[in-house]
Amino acid sequence: MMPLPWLVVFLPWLGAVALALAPPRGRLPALVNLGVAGGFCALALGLLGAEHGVQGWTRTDAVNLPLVALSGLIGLASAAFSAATLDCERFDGLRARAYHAAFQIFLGAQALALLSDNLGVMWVAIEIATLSSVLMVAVHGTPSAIEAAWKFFVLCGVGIALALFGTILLYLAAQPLVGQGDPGLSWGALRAVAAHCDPGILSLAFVFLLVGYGTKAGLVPLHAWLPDAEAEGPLPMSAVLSGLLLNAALLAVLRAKAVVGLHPGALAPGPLLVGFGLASLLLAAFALWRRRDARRLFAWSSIEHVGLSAIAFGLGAPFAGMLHLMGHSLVKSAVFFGVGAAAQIKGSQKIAEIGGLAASHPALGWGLALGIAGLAGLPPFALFVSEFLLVAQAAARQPWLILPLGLGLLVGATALIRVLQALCLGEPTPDRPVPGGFALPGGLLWATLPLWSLLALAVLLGFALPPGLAALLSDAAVLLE
Amino acid sequence: MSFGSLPYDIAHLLGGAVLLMSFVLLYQRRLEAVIGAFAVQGALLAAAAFWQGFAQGAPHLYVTALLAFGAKALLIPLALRIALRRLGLHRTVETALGVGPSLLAAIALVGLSVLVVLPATAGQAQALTRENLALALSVVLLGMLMMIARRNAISQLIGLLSLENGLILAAIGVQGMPLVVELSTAALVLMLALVAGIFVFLLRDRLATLDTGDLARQRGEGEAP
Amino acid sequence: MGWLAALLTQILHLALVLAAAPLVVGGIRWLKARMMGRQGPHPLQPLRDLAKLLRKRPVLAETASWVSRAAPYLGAAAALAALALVPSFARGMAFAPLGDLVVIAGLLALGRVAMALAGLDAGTAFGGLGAAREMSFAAIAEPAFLLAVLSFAILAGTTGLEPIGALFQEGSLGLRVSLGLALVALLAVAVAENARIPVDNPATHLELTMVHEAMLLEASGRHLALWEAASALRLTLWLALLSAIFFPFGTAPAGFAPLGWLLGIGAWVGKMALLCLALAAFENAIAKMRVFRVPEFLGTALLLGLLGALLLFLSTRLA
Amino acid sequence: MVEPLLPGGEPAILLARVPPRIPAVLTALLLTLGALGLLALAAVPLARFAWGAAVVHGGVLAAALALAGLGLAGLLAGAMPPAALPLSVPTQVAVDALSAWFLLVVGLAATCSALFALAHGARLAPRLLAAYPLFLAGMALALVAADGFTLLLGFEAMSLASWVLVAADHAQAENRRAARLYLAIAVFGGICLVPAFGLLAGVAGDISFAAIRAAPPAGWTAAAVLALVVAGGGAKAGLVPLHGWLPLAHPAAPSHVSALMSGGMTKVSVYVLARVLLDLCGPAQPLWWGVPLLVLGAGSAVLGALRANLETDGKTLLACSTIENIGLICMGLGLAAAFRAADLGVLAALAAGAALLHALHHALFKSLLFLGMGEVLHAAASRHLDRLGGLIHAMPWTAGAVLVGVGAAASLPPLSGFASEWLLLQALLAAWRVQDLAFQVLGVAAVAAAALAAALAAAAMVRLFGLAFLGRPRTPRAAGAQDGPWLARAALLLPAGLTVILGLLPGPMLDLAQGAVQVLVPLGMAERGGMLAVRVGDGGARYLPLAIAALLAAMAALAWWVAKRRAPASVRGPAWDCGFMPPPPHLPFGDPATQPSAAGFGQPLRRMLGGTLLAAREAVAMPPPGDPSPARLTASFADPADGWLLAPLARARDALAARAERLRGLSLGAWLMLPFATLVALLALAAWVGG
Repeated sequence: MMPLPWLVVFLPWLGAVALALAPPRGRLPALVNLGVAGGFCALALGLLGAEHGVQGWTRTDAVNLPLVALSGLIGLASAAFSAATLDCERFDGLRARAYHAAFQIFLGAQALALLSDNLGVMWVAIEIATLSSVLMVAVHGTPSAIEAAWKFFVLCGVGIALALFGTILLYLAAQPLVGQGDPGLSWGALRAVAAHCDPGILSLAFVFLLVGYGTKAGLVPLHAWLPDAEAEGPLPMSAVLSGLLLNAALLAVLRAKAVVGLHPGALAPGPLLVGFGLASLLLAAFALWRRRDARRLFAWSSIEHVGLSAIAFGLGAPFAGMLHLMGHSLVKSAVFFGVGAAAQIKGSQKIAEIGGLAASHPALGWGLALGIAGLAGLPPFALFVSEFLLVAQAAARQPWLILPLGLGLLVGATALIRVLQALCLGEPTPDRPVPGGFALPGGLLWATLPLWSLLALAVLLGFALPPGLAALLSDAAVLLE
Repeated sequence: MSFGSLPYDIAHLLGGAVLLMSFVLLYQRRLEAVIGAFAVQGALLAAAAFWQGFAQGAPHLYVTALLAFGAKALLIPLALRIALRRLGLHRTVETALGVGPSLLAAIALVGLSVLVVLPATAGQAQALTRENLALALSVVLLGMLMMIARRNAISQLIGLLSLENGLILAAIGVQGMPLVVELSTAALVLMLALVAGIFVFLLRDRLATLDTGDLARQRGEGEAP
Repeated sequence: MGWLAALLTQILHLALVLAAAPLVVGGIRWLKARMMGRQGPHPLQPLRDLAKLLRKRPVLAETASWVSRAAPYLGAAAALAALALVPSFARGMAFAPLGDLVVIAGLLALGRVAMALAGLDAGTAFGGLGAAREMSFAAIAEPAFLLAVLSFAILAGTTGLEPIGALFQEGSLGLRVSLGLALVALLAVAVAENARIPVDNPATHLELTMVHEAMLLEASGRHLALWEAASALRLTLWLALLSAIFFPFGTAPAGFAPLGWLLGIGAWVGKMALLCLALAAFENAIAKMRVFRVPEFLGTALLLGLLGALLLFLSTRLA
Repeated sequence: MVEPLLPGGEPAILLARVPPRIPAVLTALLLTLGALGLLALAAVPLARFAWGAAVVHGGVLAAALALAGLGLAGLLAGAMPPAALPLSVPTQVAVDALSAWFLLVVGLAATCSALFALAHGARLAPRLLAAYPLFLAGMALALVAADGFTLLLGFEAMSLASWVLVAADHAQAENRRAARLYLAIAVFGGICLVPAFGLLAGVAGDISFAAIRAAPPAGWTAAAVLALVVAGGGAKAGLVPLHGWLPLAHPAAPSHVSALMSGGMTKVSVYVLARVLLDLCGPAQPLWWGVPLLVLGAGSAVLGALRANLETDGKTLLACSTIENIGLICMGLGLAAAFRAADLGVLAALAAGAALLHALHHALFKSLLFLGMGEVLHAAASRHLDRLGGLIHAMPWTAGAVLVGVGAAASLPPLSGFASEWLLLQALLAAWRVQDLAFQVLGVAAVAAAALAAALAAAAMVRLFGLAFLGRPRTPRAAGAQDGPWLARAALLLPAGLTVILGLLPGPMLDLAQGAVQVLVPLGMAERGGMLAVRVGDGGARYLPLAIAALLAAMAALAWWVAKRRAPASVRGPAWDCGFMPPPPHLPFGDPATQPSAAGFGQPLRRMLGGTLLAAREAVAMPPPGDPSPARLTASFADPADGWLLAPLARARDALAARAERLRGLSLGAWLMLPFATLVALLALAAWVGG
């Protein structure tokens, strides 16, 4: 009986094999996909109950369990949304297979990336996640999709290569102390010896890991691939990419930080993270004002929020960081569902051609409006709580941060408000549904259901966190401190 | 092992040769020559891996050596030559940064890597690892430099591949690195995927370079209103 | 016993000012005429006009509402109430503690608003014009008044009218530049508030230049009588105010003192007569100014008040 | 339930603070908040039915009454230990005298607003029904919060809910613009207040009010907190120069909402200013602590009152007068801070009492005026002063009630507005007692500004009432108007009655506010005015509103007796109007154009002050000789805050955005350059640090 974490990883991969082999008949693949995602979600949630510890190459601790549970929920929601909107993608058989298989591979890979204790395994997992997501981005085969996928592939390929170098360096630093063999790359072992390692190699390793995994996390100035990749793939892709992939990559950076930060002599990782975070926040905040494409806009806002959590972690407010990471995943995925549904109703993802949703489709429009308001940091979502903690902590610890932080938050929030009103208020623009329409009867309902459920989860996360989970998060804060 | 001892000298020699090939890659002006140089680098890398396996008494490094040789010295160069012939791409390297300047930049980068590594690992890691690390880091940086300094898709790809060579060089150089085989294989898979991707890309619409197309022009957002 | 004296003082005061009000208006007209070498109307003419108007049947515009009926009473009441608070011949009146200079300003504002609303009620062009100008000028007159009050408050430590008068009467302050400035400011405000030359010409009905009369164009009969009475009372009030603050000598102390009261009444009548003479001379000396020069006129008063207060700070600092 | 939330090195905000026992007042308060939340949830399905709106608004009415009652109870009961909300994030609520006072204010304003909504708001859209209770709940939560997080939570919830209401009619572009600016300002307020609390709490991160009081800020921290709070709270309160949203948002919202926004929400922002600057930051602050509030307050008072004389839209006019009154209240608060710093306890208490009293009075008469304009809007289908007129004949009830509000807003004795303004003026007239020449000069300027603002407000109110209710109807629609249903009349009569009563009894209200004053000025022993009077100090000036009212009545009776004794009854006739021709038969009410217009009434002030303060312009277009077309006079003005603050900021933002955009034009090769450059730079850094 293999340990539960491995199940969490292998179930989606088995599903991927099945989906790749099974002939795509009618709606069957979508439903199978949904079913597997459901199983994955159940396992991921079940994992919350499991005791913490190391099982071979994987570890379960307070840091990754909440994120795994989160990926289970978002994966399920995305599968449901993709089942509802499959027909609008107009896949042929091969593409449908590729898409579904890649989806499951990605789920498993990023779960492995979260769960892995061995940094080498984590690297492999992130590479697999990259490959599968590249496949998903390119699946439409339109020139712009290929273009985006290619950019994604090249930039992240380089990034991953650098990350591998960093991993090797990390082992090199620890090697004299942990000796040879697998434990040399185990996070726990590394943390145990980090304080006595060679600070020079440690900082070198952190530099490479930061640039490498930071590329995948979309930190400015390594973010070039993100907007196009999230805007060109199939609709559920955007949610999965910004909801899950970014978390996994950022967690990798944090694991590295947690190791390197233990050595006083090494390059201090905190200020570096704060610097990257500020750059992301400010650039994204101003870039938001020039967006004309809805999905690209929210991709940029993902950059902004990843930057915010980076600042939180860099400042040493990991609780706020974790809360922000999870809250952003929930709300942003919800918003992407909303935008996707809207794009299908209006037949375009240009902001100018989507308007008045609140009047024409109240359930969708107000859900989207709430979500965007949440992204702008307004209650009642978890992002409000986390941003409060983050800004208050920043003001208390580094008062000079108030100005850049406030500027970025204000500019970004006002841009989001502008888009919120452009999308949801005013006279409705004419509907030009994509031929094929919604897959399920009452498809719009099925497309808006994930949106609202994720929003509800975001509210719970912020204000009605179950005690167990709260304890988990605070332990995570301790681990990452 | 330490200075003066044969294993060290040979390992050092091989590492230096790999780095030298990176310079050669930057120096070449014709694509065939670039591919050839890359093949040689792959062969040298394989040799280095083989020797490290022998010297460290780590048999799994032989696998790495075989993989490296098979893929980097034979398979990929062959494929690239075929692609070159098939597509009849113009054969000269287009540079974003001239050959001379790029060589100067390369020297600077090597200096930087030495500067970074030597004080860093002073004392504790053995001399060989240190040297090896400096070499590998230089190879990595030079690979990246090549990606930036060249315009053709193929030479950019080769830059990335030689970057990966640098990774392997580092991995094998470290005493008892776990998962070497797995990691190198995974990296190789990534590279092969990239090669495949570039094939798709080149065959799709005879693009001679990586950065063209819609997104570069209008980022999928339509022209500004 | 004290409250009886206070009540008596108050009643006497009210009777005195009620008697004085028409005389003040008529007296000033008569003096002006004489200075111009005209015969001029009898000083009691305003009283006769009032009696005549009271007997006439008021005509209300069809478009007028109950505001036109109620406003005159309110205006007259406001003026009377304010006047009841300003000591004339003796201190220690019963109503004196009810309010201070700020309250008096408020009561004047009440009367002003009542008149403006009455002017707007019928919906005629000139009523609106007059109301707009009246309220606008008041907007500058009021700060000037309060700045003058500020000077007194700094010297006397309170805005109560009686303490200020008492303080100035014992003359311990001596002559102060700032008081002079406050006096000038107060005079300017008084001229504006009472629609005298140069701000307004009470004698004409040339619509375009007038402010005060324009609001009364629709009033007739007893309503007009009440308005006239109100303006007469306001004029008396301002003169009494000036004399109570700047020329408080001769004012009888609080308490029951018939002799002192006689003296006080005499002194007060004298002071009022002098003020009337000065006003008449002033009005004869200068011409009415263009409407939009008025803000500058009042603005100057405002600045003088400001200057007075500042000088006061400096002097208190030097002293 | 939140003990687990105890990460090391994390803000201790995450500590659970379980109070010994929850006082009854707090329990009732939490229940009310919960009820409002449930009401908001229920509103969406309820909106389907015709009676749904009635249920929701009735519920809000009950809640508002409960809040007012709880405020009263809190004022009488005194301070009580804080209680925690049942949330996973530790949130504290408590009711001290200050919160209770503002609860009373908001509760009363909300009562009137809900009554009006009950009368008129049938068949509203679900979003409006749902947002209305949330709006009230947010305000109440912000008022009873006992830590920074809860305060911000209520503050932002209030803003978001009211944004939905401001965007009620989002089909019009200008309403969308108003809503956008509104929400942006709300976000700005939050972004300013959060770091302020961060600075107050320090690294320990305990943002409970008790902890902050224990360690008041000093030095540059204090200055930063002051700047942040004045910017954040002032923006939401409508203080110059961040008042631009107010004249846009208030007209955009439905009338009962604009009444609540102007009467209640701005007071919540004032509460935040008072709570943080005067209470939390402690009494040990320097003299300049109060100066920003004093200066900005004076500026707001003058600018708002002047602009109220130029606006031609009734509700916009009222919004500008709100700016003016908020300015007066802030002047009182700033003055209190300054006096407190100068150890003039009595005067500080006087100023604080004036501010609190004026907050209450303004909440009532401004709600009354907004509801009155709402009634007019319902009946005459326009808010524009040039489309109204003569409504006093058609809507006697509304006219009467509004007249009371107008009198109070014009600060005429013996109404409520005058009482609080008298106190404020007395405090200002005593500003010279602070032994600091600069402050004394400032005090003189403040006196002038306050008096100017009061007189300008009087002019604006006369303009409003005279143009809307007096004179002749300017449109047939205005001629056909009529009073609202009885419930709506009650919604107007309630605040009107309260305005009169509070105007007559400022003394008892001041005594009631004693506790709140003590919170703001711990050392200040305020003058207990007694039943009849308010006074400055022993032997100082006094104001006896009841007596003044009696005196006025007596004198009016005297005048009436004199005039009416043997006077014939009056008759009706055509208006004399200096003998101008009577109106043509096709204009039964006379030619509307021969009445003063909104722009015309404002002309004197526009020429006197508008040109300098509001960049007012007049352009006359004369037709050429022989052309029968009329000459046209167009008057315009621009608020300096828009031209000098908002527009340049927007331009700078766009310029920066354009720069950021240029980065995206890069090619893939260039994109590879960036990671490379980053890597090399970091390596160099590492070498530098390591070597």
